[in-house]
Amino acid sequence: MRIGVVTFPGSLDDRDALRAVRIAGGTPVPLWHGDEDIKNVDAVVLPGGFSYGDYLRCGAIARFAPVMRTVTKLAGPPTQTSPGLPVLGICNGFQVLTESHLLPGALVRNEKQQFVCRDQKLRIERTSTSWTNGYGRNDEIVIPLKNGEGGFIADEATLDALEGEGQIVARYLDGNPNGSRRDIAGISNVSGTVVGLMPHPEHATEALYGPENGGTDGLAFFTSALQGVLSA
Amino acid sequence: MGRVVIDVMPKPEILDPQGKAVVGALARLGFAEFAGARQGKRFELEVEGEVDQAVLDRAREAAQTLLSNPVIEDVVAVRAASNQE
Amino acid sequence: MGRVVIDVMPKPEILDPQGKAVVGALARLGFAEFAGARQGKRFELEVEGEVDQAVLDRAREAAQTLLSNPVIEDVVAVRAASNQE
Amino acid sequence: MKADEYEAVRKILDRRPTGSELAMYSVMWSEHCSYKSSKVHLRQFGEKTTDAMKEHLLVGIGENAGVVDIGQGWAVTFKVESHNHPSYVEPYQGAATGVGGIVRDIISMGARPVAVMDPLRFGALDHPDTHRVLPGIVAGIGGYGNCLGLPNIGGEVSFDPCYQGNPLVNALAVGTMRHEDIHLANARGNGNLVVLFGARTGGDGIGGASILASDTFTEGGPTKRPAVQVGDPFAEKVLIECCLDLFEANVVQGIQDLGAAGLSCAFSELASNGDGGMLVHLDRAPLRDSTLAPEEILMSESQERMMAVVTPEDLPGFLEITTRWDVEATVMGEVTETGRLIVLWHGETIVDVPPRSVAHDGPVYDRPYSRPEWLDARQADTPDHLPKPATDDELAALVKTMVATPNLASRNWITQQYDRYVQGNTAQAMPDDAGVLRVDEESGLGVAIATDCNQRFAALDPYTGAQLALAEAYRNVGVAGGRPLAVTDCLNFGSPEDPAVMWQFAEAVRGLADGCQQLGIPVTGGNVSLYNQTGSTAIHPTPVVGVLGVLDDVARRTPSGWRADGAQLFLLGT
Ligand SMILES: Nc1ncnc2c1ncn2[C@@H]1O[C@H](COP(=O)(O)OP(=O)(O)O)[C@@H](O)[C@H]1O
Repeated sequence: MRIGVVTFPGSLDDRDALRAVRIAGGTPVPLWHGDEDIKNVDAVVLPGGFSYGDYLRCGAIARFAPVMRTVTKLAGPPTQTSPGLPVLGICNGFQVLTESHLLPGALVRNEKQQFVCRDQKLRIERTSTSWTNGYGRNDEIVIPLKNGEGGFIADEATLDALEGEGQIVARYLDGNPNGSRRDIAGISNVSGTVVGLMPHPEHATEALYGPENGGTDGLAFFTSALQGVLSA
Repeated sequence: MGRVVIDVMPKPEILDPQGKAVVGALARLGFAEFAGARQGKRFELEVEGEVDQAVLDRAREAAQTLLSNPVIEDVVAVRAASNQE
Repeated sequence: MGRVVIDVMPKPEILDPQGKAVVGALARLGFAEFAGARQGKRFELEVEGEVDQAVLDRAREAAQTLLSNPVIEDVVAVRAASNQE
Repeated sequence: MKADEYEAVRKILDRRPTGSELAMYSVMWSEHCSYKSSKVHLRQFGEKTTDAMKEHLLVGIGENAGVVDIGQGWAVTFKVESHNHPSYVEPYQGAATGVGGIVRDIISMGARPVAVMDPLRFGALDHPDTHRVLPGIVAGIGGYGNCLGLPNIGGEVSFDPCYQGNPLVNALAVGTMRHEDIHLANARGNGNLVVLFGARTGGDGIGGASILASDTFTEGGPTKRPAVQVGDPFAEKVLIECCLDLFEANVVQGIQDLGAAGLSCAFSELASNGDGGMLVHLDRAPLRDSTLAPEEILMSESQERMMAVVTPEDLPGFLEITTRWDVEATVMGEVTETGRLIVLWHGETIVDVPPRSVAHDGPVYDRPYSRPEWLDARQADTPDHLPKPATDDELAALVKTMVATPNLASRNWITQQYDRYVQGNTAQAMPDDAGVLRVDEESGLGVAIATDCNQRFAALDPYTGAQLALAEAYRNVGVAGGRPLAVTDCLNFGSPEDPAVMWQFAEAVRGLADGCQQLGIPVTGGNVSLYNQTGSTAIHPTPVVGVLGVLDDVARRTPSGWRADGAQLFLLGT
């Protein structure tokens, strides 16, 4: 399995995501924001960081990068011939996905108006996605969270629809770090191929370098993608 | 040289954490009369020459594609900057 | 209920990385006619009753103490919101 | 610039200096750039470094940052610098640009920046000034460092009324590279090109050199100049990646960051460290503000800029990389063999000087110093007269009081605003005594770094206080599992014109140099920050010391605190 990781100007966790793919047993493929070619990868990770400085709105400028034209086209709703390219947007990548309208809602400044970095407990609520099929339903994991604009918002109808369709992938436990509506940490599209997640699974793939009590809790996001199947 | 002003505000039905923080801070500083606040963005774009309708149309297009996110924001004004501005 | 609009912009002589990012993105999207851009903030404050001079004075005070950083920003307008806004 | 300094310039040039020359000399001969008050003392760091201590030293004092060999072909560079005054004026931007500046020093050595640390000092926690500066400073360090993707692996926070009106913002950066990637700031090779790249030059940071404010600029009357600088961390992040690609492509002969004194510093240091000659066209510099006069362009401290020396054959490759990163690059001129730094402005010569005289031959002051008389009283004021807790309850109450004091309470409010995970190599950060980073993924080779200083000890006895700071940082690296290899320091003091302060400074340097000699590790670089005082009241002497150590395998690091129930506690030492 070849998993591509896009580097935008201002991406920070791109090398970490490439490393996580390698640790999971996949073939990491660096992708460049300025290329439309995504080198035949089987899945794409949009990594964390501050693409274009995030000066306008997080992810707003990255959305228009040439590589996103291809990603948006291939990741769109499933067709007869294609189930849709699996895409995982982590943190800034999640913001790029909402700005691209591949996922609903938006991410706004943390309620406390401060950047927050901490070890965050989550519950995995949807496992029928390309990125979480390796977890058990309601598994609790601890992975790092670090964001300044991580509050997920959408209007009530959208939030209800997300709940109704089972598109909530992960929720914050033990305290909402950023004011996210309904404690949402991650969501998916209807088919489960596109997932956006605020916390950082790629930073919990090696015991020594992740959260003290979490170790490698994030690894299954990447091994899930290698399964290449959606177990419902 | 002309200047276009574009105002973008969070949609009224969307929670605005920055606005909320502003109200809180205002109250702590003794500005309790301001019971609500919302925080948006103001852009100023420069063009060669005058700001005519064609320029405003283009600016509106830029406002809607790039400068605002229609999911959470409204473009509340696109206009030529007045002289005092 | 009345509404006050406050506009805050980065001082012209101060580097505005946000504006720089906006010009770059506009150019890449084909809006090359906008050769310069600056990004500031727009606040809307709500008050009970009308926006009279006293309210505007208080709003200006709030603008200068809390809503702007006088070292790098200018308060470019403090005014009652018009009806369409 | 003082009258005698002006006379010295006249003598060097054997004529009246031009406005631009005056601008260059005045900024480069400032305390900040020339170390004119501290130089005579700092020499000890070199003099007391034995050959044995240099064993691991690849680049020593005098370059942008020192470089240490950590084995297996890897090298580490690290340095701490101050940004105290700007952070007082505009806390967020001052602190942010402080991080930006030290990170550029690290890049200019050829290294990838891999972490930052931030030793901070504030006034009393309940003082209004602290409320004004602390949140902004912390947000600024976080805002800039987080956006660069540099994990923050430690630092210090300490509160003392002596810092009211003089908060200290010291920023340390660490970078790693292979031995063969080390780059130096010199302009060699007749005909090689001098390339300015990165952000455009604006009017930032010119106010610092006030001499020029009045006479030189009246005609045409330029305009308002910014009172503070605003950082653009995104531009710097792109600059980092761009530089790393340039190093990898091997298209850079020499490189220098632009910091204090801007182009004046970059031109004169590159030239004087190289073959000694350079010819540049100042009007080619891309500007953010077209009204800038040449003097201002020479002095501007605009952030996020670098200067490289490139052979003509390498230029296309160089420009290909800068274009890929969307970084503006301009050939300003070339290296010459004339021994002169010549700056042209639309064809007219506005500077013609021996570069060494600007960069290295600035004034040196051996300022008078003397032990202050009040020190005896301060030293005699021992804690013996304080009541001691007599009962268990009193002891318990005292412990509670102590853990709740600002200087001992949790630093979480601050540290949780910093990303400690980015890059995926942080094995230890807050709240551990030393930050620990993996350098080599294969072998687990890594480094441990700690910064320390107890200014209260230094206020009682600067010689011993500096040594205690060194010893504490050394121990913190040691307990984390690191073998200490090198020292960097940021010497924050009051006015050197006060003989008591100067004495504190002299003693602290002597103490640090002696301590380093005893421990057998060299000072590889650092920074001096003077004039930290309000009126005639100086801050406590604050010699912040950073120690770097190596771990052959970071898996064997030792975190602080106990992990398992039933562990036994031992007290070691005296
Ligand atoms: N306190 C200090 N201890 C050791 N070296 C110092 C100290 N202060 C300055 N230096 C060294 O002196 C040299 C000259 O500093 P320089 O690089 O010109 O300073 P800056 O980086 O602030 O422009 C540098 O190598 C620096 O590391």
